[in-house]
Amino acid sequence: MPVSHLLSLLIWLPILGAVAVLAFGRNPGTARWLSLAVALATFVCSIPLWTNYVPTQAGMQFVEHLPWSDALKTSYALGADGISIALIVLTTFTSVLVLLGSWGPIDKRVSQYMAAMLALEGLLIGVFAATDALLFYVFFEGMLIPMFIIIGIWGGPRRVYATLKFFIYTFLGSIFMLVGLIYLRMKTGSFALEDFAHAGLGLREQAWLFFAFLIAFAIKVPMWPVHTWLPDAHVEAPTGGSVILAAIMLKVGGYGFIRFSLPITPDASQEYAWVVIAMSLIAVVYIGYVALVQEDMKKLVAYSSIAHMGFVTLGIFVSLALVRVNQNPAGAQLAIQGAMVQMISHGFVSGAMFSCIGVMYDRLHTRMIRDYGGVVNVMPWFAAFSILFAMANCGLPGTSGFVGEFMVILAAFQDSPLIAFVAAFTLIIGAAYTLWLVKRVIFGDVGNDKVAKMKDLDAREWIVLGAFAAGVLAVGIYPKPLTDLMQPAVEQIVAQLHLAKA
Amino acid sequence: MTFPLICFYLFAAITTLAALAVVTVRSPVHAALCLVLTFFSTACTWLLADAEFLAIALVLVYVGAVMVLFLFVVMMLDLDLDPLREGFVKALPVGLVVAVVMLVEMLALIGVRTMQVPTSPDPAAAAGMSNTVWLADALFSRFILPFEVAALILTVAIVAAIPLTLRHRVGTRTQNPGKQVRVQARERIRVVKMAAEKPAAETSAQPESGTP
Amino acid sequence: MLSKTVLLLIVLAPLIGALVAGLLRNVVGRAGAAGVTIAGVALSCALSFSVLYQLVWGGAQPFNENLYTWFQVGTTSAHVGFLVDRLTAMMMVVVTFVSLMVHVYTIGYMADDDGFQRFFSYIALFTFSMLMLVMSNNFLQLFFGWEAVGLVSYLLIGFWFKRPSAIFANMKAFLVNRVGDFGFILGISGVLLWFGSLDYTHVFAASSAPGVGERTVEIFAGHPWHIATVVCVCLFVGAMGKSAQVPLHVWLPDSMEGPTPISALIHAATMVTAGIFMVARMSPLFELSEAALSFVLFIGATTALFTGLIGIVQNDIKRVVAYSTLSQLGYMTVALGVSAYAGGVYHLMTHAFFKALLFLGAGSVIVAMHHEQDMRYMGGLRKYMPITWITMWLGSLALAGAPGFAGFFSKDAIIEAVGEAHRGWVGSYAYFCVYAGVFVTALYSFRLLYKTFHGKERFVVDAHHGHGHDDHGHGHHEPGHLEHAPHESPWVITLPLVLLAIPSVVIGWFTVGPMLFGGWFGGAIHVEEAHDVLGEIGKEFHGPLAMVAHSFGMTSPFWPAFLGFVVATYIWLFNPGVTAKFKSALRPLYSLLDHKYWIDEVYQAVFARGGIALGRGLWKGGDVAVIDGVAVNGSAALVNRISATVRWLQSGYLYHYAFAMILGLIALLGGVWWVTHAAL
Amino acid sequence: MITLPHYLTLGAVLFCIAVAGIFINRKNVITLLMAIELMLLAVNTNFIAFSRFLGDASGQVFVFFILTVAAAESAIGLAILVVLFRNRATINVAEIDSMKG
Repeated sequence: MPVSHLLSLLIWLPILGAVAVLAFGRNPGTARWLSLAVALATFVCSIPLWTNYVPTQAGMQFVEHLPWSDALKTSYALGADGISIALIVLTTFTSVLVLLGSWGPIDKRVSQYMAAMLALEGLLIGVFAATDALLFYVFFEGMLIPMFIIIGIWGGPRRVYATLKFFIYTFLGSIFMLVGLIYLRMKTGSFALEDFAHAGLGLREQAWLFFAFLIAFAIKVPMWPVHTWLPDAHVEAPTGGSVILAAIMLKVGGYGFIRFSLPITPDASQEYAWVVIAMSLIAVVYIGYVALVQEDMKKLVAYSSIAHMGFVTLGIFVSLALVRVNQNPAGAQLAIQGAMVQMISHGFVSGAMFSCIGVMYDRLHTRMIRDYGGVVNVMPWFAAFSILFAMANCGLPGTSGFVGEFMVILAAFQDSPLIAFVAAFTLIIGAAYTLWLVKRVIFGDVGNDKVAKMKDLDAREWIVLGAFAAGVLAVGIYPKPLTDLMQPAVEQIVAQLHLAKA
Repeated sequence: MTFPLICFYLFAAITTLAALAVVTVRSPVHAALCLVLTFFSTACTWLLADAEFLAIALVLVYVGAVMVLFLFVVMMLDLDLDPLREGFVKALPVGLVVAVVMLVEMLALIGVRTMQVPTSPDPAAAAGMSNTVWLADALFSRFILPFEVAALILTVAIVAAIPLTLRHRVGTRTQNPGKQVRVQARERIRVVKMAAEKPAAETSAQPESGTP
Repeated sequence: MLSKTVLLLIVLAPLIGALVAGLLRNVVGRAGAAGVTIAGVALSCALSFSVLYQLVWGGAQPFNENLYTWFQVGTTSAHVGFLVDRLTAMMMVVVTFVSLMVHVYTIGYMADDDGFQRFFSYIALFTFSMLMLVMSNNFLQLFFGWEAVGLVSYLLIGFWFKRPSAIFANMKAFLVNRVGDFGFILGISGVLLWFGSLDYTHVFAASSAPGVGERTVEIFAGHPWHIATVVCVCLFVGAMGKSAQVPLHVWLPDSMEGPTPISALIHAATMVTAGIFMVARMSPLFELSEAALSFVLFIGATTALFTGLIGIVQNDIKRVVAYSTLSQLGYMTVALGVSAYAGGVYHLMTHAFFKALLFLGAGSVIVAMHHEQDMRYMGGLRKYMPITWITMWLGSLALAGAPGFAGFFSKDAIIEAVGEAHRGWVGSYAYFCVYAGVFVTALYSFRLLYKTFHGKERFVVDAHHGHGHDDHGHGHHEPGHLEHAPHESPWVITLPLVLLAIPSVVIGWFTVGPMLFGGWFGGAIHVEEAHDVLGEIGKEFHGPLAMVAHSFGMTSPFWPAFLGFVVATYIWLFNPGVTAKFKSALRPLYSLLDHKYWIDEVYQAVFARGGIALGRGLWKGGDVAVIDGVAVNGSAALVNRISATVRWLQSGYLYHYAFAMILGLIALLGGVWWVTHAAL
Repeated sequence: MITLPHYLTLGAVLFCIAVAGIFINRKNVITLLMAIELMLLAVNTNFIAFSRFLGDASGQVFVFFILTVAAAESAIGLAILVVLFRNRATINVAEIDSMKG
């Protein structure tokens, strides 16, 4: 059933749903059920996106185009290829689980929380669907607002510090991008991404634009050394906020690199790929060590997110050298696919890890590792899920965490064995911090009286963690549907990389 | 040295001295009076420049209205002058230095040698009309919109001055005409129905409470 | 013709058993969990035997087919599929048979444990993972199985998760294995890059192309390395982790924290031999690089001798067997190093039987001693548990290489192969190590027997000492005090012992000829002409009986083994007091062995504490101080300071503002004046 | 002959006197207001002079506007002054610093 305006529907359904929740959600129960219904409807609507996608047809599909402002030469232009679809479906899927996960823990201003979540979902889908740079920018900035509210109102004790840091950090980055976009608009006379990609740009121009985009997306990803907002934001955010932040919002950075840096500034990207690769490798090793010594579970998982996102940027930028220096487009496809699969997988794994921490936090109201111990004795089901997700976090084959890392390491080795050597350290460090966390929190004798009173998962939590587990295992055991979905888009990107602009 | 020049020097000297007095005399009343003198003699120099309308307007508006306002205010307020004079002597050197430096700079910019530039004829006379007509020509054609805006500003200022100084005194009784007009008969009087006689027990408790 | 359905069934039967026992544990109950997993493993064992039969006697061709595509990106693809040839079939039989024995044994061993169903779920899952590993036809699935067995090993070592030592040991095991996997994944990357595929068939075909052995890569400019060496060393690092070779051996002794059945299954018979299997499977690659083989040889020889030495001074019965496992793994690796892959795999098989037997026997002793593992509190057990005693003797004789027992044939062949190989100083070193290792093996084997089953009883039975022993081996009772006298274990424990003892004794007689010298493995193992030491030895092979007779020759390894037996008998059977004298006389040596060469301490200090210190330094120094302190909050503080200064200017006094305005005016006038004059 | 510089000089002198007045009477708001009126007067003088000698009516029109605005300004200023005095019982500028940053 081909649906016209499917992308618009996906963007505006949750946003209008948010308005409805605000309007009718005076009663918390109504707000919860209404928002869940909206999120489920959005998820259901996003499935035709995958099923109706035609893999043999290159380029954007489900295209919508509506002039927005003639003076600015910008339009309300939407479109999706395999990469966007994968991320959109991830967003709708995660949003349902987030709303379900926030059912009990959020008990003040329920309707506002649910509305913020729904609005965030719509804006995120907008980011992934926009094919007009200005529209992208509007969604890119717009999603900061609900997140700002979510952390700032329902957050922990230092929420004001964290939320300001989060906002100013990301805002600082996107300002540079805006300047770059305006320059490109001057150059090409339109805001369409398609036109940007075909703009003839000299190496100098590309270098400026590249760094403008780099700052914006590196902060979003986040890459070392502009990562310090993330642990603070995660620690203070409520569980649902953390899940969305880790599972979806960080992906916007990686998506931006693929949509902006690679097609618009390929020569500069190649020239300065070493910068990004070095930053990624530092993220993998340095952040791994930092994660090892964290005392706060959320901080630990936040740092591990940074390390995992290092693989995403590594994969994206290794592809350039593979295409252009080594003349190895197959390797480049593997690298970008690896980065994408890593993003999707990280969406599941980090979302699940934060949900697990949320489950424990709801019971003991502490995130400190030392307050736990021997959780397995009282919560066996929870422990089983936690260990599964921990294993996915260390990249065990059979879980989704492995697929992306494996592909990226394979591809990085084809560029330079040394890069792969450093990247593969994650096998050791990732396992070290994850398993040490598991050892201290899950295993052991019952840590204290409070732990002894913890109740195992209720049905709602079971559904949330079970759905995440299903995603983790599905991608881990049979990633082909996912890679097939993204393959045409990846091939197109790699083909574009061949063409030098300068 | 023509006669107008002599007049100019005379008026300029009075203006300068009066202005000096404004900023130096102790009493604000005296200062205000000196300011009147300054305005007046300046108006004279303006007359020498064939700006009759503005010269008279200056006298009427400033001397007649603004300065009177100043005097009112000064006299209305019960001022303690001594603290206001504090630091007068201390600030004098600085003030003088700054003023002199500025004066020197300005004179340097004006350039004394341009003194010798010949005067052009009076433009109004050259156009064959009086100064007032000449000015009105410009004011009501090219500058009509700013003129209207200026009028508006003045009105706003007058209106604004009132609420600024308006004081709500507690305990003053005023009529509210609106309320008086809107009032209805049944709000004025209420007829209470009650029994003509009461039980004996209650009469002692509530004596004569039945009459409206 | 091998059927795909049968192979799938072999793999999936244990998985289904594991899922049922694990996820529905409360539904199926204890008996149900045991029943369903045993049924699954028994089915897969029976089918494995039939597969072996078809391959060896039925004339079936090796099976090589992909089940489904895992991913397909451009020209790079990864599949899940099976390659079943004789090497695989032998491994399948060993894995499923030992696993089945362990399943049965577990019914008795874990009878009192709360985690009964969980345990069955884990070991069935392990069987599935191990089968995936050995049956793989590509590197991806190999790595999957590789890590999956690691995961199950992790879960099983930490099975008694309340014990701090157990959850430390399982983390250690996983992390040390990860170090190996680190090399392994790089090796796989190298294979994909230089041989163009992840499938065995393509890779081996590419490796036989002429000139592959001479191709080099300059990872560091100016240092050309042979790609074969790089790939093989990386792959072997993986094997070092899994097969616990020095210096990555430290996890195996600690893994004895797990229940004994899994020590037998995972940490003796199957998982730890995955590395050996992998190298044998990769023989076409390893044959390309003599440097890599020498590396393998050196590591194996070091492991064989030096870990065996530690076994002599251990008092924990399981740890003695664990160190013996390390040493035997070293022997297998040595065999691989001299290109005697068949010898290594053959020793793997025999070792699987007798070492599983020894572990299960040790477990039987432990059950009888109420979870006391310290041999100092045993002795004289033979009269309480005769079946265990006899089967342990048989197993130890096989381990020590007594002529005619299974271990004799495999170990003797390895030692001779090392003697035949021409590998320069590494070869001589390896020969010394394996030769001396024989003496050491005999010494610790018989020491274990004497201390456990012979001599005086060093435990006290006090029947009134009444408290339960529900949590295993916590040892909160006084060491050496038992509630009631030890007695023979139930049949579910002794039956596997007997069933394992049979192949430990006899299997060598049937298999040594074809498997070692008869090219039994066919195309599965590839050996270059120049390296074919087994072929050289095979020329002098005239049947197993002649081999046994030959073993009494002058330079035969029988003599050090015999010497070891004599010494052990003298010291621990007839004259136990002499050990104390040895201890004091050889204090430094004893201390060195007792502390396992201080390797654990060094690792703990350098990697564990060093890593934590590094992490803390990077966190506090890098993130908190530099990035957040200077850059992020620093810029905020700078803005604050500037605004504080500007704020001071905003005094609120009107005349200050006026003054500023006038100063500005003066500056402006001066500027205009200056400009006009400059213009003039 | 009266020339342009005569007027400009007069304007400059008036202006500088006003500046000096602001300096030396910095505590008395009333005198400050008067000094500001003096400054405006100086400016107006300049405007008139330029208008006269350049023959452009705009200058005088501006004077007209300045007079208007100045009248409004002093009306409001004095009103504020009255309110200020009512509230604080002083017009001493040194005591008024609620705008301090």
